[in-house]
Amino acid sequence: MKIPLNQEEQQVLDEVRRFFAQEITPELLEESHHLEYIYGGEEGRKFVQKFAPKGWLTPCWPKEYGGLETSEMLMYAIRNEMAYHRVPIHFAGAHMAGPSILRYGTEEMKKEYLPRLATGEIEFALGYSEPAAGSDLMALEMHAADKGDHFLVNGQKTFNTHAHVADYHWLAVRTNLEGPKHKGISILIVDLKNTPGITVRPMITMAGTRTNEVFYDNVKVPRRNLVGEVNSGFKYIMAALDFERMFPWGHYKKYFEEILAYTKTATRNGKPLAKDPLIRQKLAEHATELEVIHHLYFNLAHLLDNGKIPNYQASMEKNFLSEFEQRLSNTAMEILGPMGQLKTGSKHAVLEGFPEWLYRWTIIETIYGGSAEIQRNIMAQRGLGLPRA
Amino acid sequence: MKIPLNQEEQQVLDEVRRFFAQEITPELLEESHHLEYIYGGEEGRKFVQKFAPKGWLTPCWPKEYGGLETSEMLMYAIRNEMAYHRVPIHFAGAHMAGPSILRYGTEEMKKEYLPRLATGEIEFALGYSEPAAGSDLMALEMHAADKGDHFLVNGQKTFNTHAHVADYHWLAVRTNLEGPKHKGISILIVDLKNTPGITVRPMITMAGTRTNEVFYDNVKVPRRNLVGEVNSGFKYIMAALDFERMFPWGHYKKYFEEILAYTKTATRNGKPLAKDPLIRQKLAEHATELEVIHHLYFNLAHLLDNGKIPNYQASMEKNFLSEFEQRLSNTAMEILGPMGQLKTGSKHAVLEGFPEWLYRWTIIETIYGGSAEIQRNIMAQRGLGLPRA
Amino acid sequence: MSYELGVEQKMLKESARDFFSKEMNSALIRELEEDEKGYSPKIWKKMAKIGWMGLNVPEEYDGAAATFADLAAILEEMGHAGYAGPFFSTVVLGSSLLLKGGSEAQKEALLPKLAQGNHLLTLAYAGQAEPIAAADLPLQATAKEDGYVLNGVSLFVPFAHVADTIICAARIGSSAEEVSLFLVPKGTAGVAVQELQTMAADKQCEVVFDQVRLSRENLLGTAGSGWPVLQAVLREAAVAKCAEMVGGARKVLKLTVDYAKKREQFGRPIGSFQAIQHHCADMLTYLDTSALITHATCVQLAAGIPCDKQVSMCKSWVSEANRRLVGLGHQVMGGFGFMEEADLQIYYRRAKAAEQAYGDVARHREIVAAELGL
Amino acid sequence: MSYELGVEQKMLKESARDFFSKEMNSALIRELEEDEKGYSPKIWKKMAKIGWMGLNVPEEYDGAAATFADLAAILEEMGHAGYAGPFFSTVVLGSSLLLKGGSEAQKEALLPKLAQGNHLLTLAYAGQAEPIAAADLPLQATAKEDGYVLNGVSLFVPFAHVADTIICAARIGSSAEEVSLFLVPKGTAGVAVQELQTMAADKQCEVVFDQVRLSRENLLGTAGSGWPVLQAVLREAAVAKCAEMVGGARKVLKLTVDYAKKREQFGRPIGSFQAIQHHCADMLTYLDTSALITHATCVQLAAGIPCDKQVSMCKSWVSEANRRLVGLGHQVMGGFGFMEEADLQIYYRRAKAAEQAYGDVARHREIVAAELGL
Repeated sequence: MKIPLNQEEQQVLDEVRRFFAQEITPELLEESHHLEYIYGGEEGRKFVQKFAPKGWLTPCWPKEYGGLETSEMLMYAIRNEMAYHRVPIHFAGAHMAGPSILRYGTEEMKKEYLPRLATGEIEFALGYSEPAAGSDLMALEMHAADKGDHFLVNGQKTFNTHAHVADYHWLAVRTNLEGPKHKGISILIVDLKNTPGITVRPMITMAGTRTNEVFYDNVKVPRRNLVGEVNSGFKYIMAALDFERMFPWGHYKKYFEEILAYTKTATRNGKPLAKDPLIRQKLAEHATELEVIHHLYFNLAHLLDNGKIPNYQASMEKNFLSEFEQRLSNTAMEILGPMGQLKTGSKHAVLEGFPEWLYRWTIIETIYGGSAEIQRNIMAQRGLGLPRA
Repeated sequence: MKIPLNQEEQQVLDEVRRFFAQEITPELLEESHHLEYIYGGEEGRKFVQKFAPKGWLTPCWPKEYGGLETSEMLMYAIRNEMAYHRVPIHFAGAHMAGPSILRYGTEEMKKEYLPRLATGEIEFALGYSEPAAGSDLMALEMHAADKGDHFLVNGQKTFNTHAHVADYHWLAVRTNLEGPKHKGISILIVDLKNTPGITVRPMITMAGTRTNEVFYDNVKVPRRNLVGEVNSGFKYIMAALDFERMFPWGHYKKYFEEILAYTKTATRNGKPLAKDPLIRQKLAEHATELEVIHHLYFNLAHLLDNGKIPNYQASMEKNFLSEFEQRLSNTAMEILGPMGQLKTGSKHAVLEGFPEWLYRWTIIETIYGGSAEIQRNIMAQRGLGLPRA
Repeated sequence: MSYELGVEQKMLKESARDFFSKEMNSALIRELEEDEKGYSPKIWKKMAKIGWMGLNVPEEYDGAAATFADLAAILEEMGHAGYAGPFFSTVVLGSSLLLKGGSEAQKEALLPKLAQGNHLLTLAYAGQAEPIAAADLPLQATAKEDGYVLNGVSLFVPFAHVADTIICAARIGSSAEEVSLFLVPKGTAGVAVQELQTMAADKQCEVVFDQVRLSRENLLGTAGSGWPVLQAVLREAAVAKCAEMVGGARKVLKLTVDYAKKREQFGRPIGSFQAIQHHCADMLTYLDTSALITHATCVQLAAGIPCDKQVSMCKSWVSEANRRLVGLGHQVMGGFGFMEEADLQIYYRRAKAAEQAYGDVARHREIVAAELGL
Repeated sequence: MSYELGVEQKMLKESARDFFSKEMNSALIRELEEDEKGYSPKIWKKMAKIGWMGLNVPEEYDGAAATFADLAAILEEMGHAGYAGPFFSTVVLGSSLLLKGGSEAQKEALLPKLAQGNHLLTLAYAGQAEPIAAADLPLQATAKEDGYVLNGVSLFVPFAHVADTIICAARIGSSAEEVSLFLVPKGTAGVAVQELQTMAADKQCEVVFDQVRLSRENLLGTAGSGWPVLQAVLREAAVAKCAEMVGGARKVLKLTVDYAKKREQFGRPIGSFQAIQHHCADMLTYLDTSALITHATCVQLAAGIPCDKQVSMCKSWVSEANRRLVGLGHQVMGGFGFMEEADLQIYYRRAKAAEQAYGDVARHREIVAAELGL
């Protein structure tokens, strides 16, 4: 299914594709996979800094901050193309902090960060979750005491995925200990590499990927690094979560194509897999689901381009995609049989050991960025107006 | 899989089977289907009154009340055999009111009702649900004013399935308007056929079957018809629901066998259905699910025979079976293709039009007797000790 | 394509919604299920007056020359309203068969009448199952000097009992090149029509052809040209069914959510329970995804882009999503939803009929697999 | 059959639970996943001392002559504890192969050593896929005057790297009557063993046979008798895997429910949320049904009743139920559950390995279908 772009935008997308065909190196792919497609690694920075200055990372941003003032549709298309090519795709800066600064930041802040985000020069890490604040973000406790010209920050974050490669922390802190919980949260920008008192410790997931816990011990953050209004952070987080909930799906299109190609050539006990009716039905079903995801995803861009903020639709896309990933991964294991469990580097490994990795990785996907249960709550309450308990 | 019965009990079951092979008439089957397998119709009464006096309807009851003092296992086996033969199987008297009277009734009450229940002479209708009290039984409002020697009952019931064929009403009423809701409910036995002030009106389901709403207008019920203690009714209802939640599944075994037999002979566009791998997988899956249900069901009898009251296990069996029924019905529609939608009596109807009827009927099954959601609450809270909200 | 309807489609859709909200209601739906004709001639005339029968008929034959996407907009509202009648058989099947397969003379003779609502059509092609290859067609034609003799039994022919012309697909041999379409006027000797009783009470009929003699003039277009025309029309029919299903699904979700907001148990609306909310969220997902893929497929069909895979993805997805959506609706609405008097159960029965029409889920997935090169 | 374990089984099970709760722990499980051997010889010796290796070995060979159901009780506890080691390959596969297929001399030579824990066995029979027919076996035997020459590559051979004897299935032709089992002692020339890196880190190996010369004495039992022996052992292995899975599932449910009761969000334990409760209820259903069908199947196997259909129903059901159960566990435990340090993820990986072992879901359903007469 074609993406609804105008001619000019289509040309940009074509150019992006040509660029990817030429510039993607095996080293980039290896690092990218190793970092589970987050931005911030050395190879990733080299690569992105080659194309981002053309405006391709943030095409829909204003020109003065490094964008092309195109539609969101083009940005969605490029992001998905990046996912398809398995280059870094999770940009906490360009796609979450950036849009929030654009919407809520001061002019000074915009000038300071946006151009560098647009060129890929800097990357952010999100600092939301805490040991006692997962699904329930409002419960976060990291404390920022107002000291006039600065905030003094103490506490602990968990699941801060970019923290070990990023330059800045997009940090949610509690600035008011009284009153309703959601009215005491603020957002600070913290220089992760040049601020004393910050400790970043690795947490390793079942997919072997890294996320982090981050400790703040009497960390001074200048007041000018406060985003928007004090105690209004929860509103900004909610809005930014809507951005985060737009998940490109190109890697799974690619993976589907790889499985399909494998199925066309491989046999099991002498019989071609492609002629197995069970496999045919499953792959047809997944092709259809990919088509559905295509529309769920680009419809989000359509809504944005028409002045609407997707909210329940973003939850829907996130859930549909992440649950699809689990189905697809499981189907791959069924098609490959015992060969599917072989890891990258093992003798006889099929599709470079990707299937078993994805089988582990996709378990994380229905939890990261708001669990499937939370997304369904949102769909029911925001999308259908059903009452809270 | 064999049913774990001792030799004596196995002989009874064999005898029951022989009896069924000889005594089941087309008229009985037609009435039975028409009444969605509830007891109380004319043909059903004729049939049951032939075998119940042998103790086969209530084999595990004490001999003095018409039982054989056998294991629950035999009763479960016989009930399932009845279901397999599509004779009336839902006995509100023998299987719900009866066991409650056995446990909570006075000696006088036992003598009055149990022998007649055991022989199939009388049948009860459950009177629980009301317009505002469905899943939330505690909310029932039908009022019984204590007038000393009698109660004066006013109000409305809905979904009282046996009410138009039964002799007695097993009626849940509110006897205390103050205090906690669940401590103001009592159970009365009401003679449905000889009590002035009762109106029974039909309610027709999407499967064309009948249930009823029942109106009480200043109905006098003698005090001696109070079951157990006043205001203790909710406890009795909960215990009896555990009985109700033991659902025989023989009809679906039979239906599976019919579909299997059809599949073995029929073709689609010239190809034998039996060789279609999709159909083979589906039927194998359903055969396995039936095996699982077999064990879920007979394990309930095992628990009872060992002095335990199944509770979450009964919910599990109910949910597994009723959700299986929907899957099986849908598979049948897929196997039969457009022919599946033909109704009983229509030209070309397959399997006597049963498939389309069951496709409608099974929708009701995950709701009747406590919805699937309520059953899952029970499993989580009673089975796993998870806290209430 | 855009993710929004065009201005004209929006207007069409709104006027259709208005029309049906005035003309259709729960009582009438039930009445028509029992009715011998199965539709209201009064409403039919009003629809004709608006011009819906001629929607996809070119202007030269007195039609409105609208696109398939326009037609889909109306069909969605029909599905929403629970409309019953020979619109699908006459317009989606009939007029499309005439346009794609008919001779100029046949078009001139029938399309204007059809566009005015004065000629009902239908299509007979299936036997006990959806035919996959030409050899599966249940009607056999034998060539004679002066024409053809048709024999066989076709099933599931919608509204054949009131059709003025039954278009039927018959085969002389067993190859696709030996399939012809025939126009069979009402009252043709040897043709016997009998209604089947179906779960959806939707007037599907058995049509028996017993030594039916037809002249060459009864051929739709030319001999041997029938198979590709039939396939093209069935593809459109599959997507048209999806449009109907989307409308039905939208209505079911509305019924369900309204109920969940209103119905109280345990002292609060059941819509505040997480299990109910998650059922509703899944229903919303089934609806939105069905609407998106149907819209995209209609746009491609309307543009004349070859899209066999797209059509089959659409039909398989929407059929399954719709069935699940209605099932969840029942789970939410409980006892209220399964009573005969609840509208929900009507949509439940029709969902299965729509799923089975013009290729079921497995059939369309197999087409997708073949298109994927498997 | 009864729905309860016998007294002896209960005792066995309790003592196994005690043993593993002392001997196994999360740290050790992780250590063994990285360990070259993949098991703890220290624990192995303790197990041998209790007598578990000789559990299903007749008394005449120094075994305990227990039933298959007794063995299953131990296996369930191994699955529960996350035990890793060559118990399955030695006892479930090895001793059973010897008992069913070996000559008296072979039994006398190997079973007592095995029962004492001094001889590790395994079975090589699969190639890149589970063989369905004899022709699918990857190892080819050529008869020579003085014996046989074996060639081919067998994959997924558990603990071959530490086995004292690999029993392998090889075929001379392509029929079931041409399959023989061979005893291949450690160090046999031409045999190369290499560990594969698998998701479950469970020491499945590649075993390459390159012109391996074996004498007739290496034949397990008689020539051509291998196929039915292999099938009988694989059936037991499938059910033995189910027992392991039931134990794992029980542990996963416990981990999950404990977490749900303890973890608070939005001011209350997440276990009080209906969505979480329903996930847990479904997990409980998967567990109980798996336990029931596995118990029933073990009883039949133990009684020697032919039960191919029962075995395949059991393996297909438990494999799928267990996979779903663990998946739901992850959904409940969220970020905590998907960290490397959470035990849950170990059970997740092993669930897939167990599902694929000795016939996957589709394979066993196909057997059920055939047994149903389809």
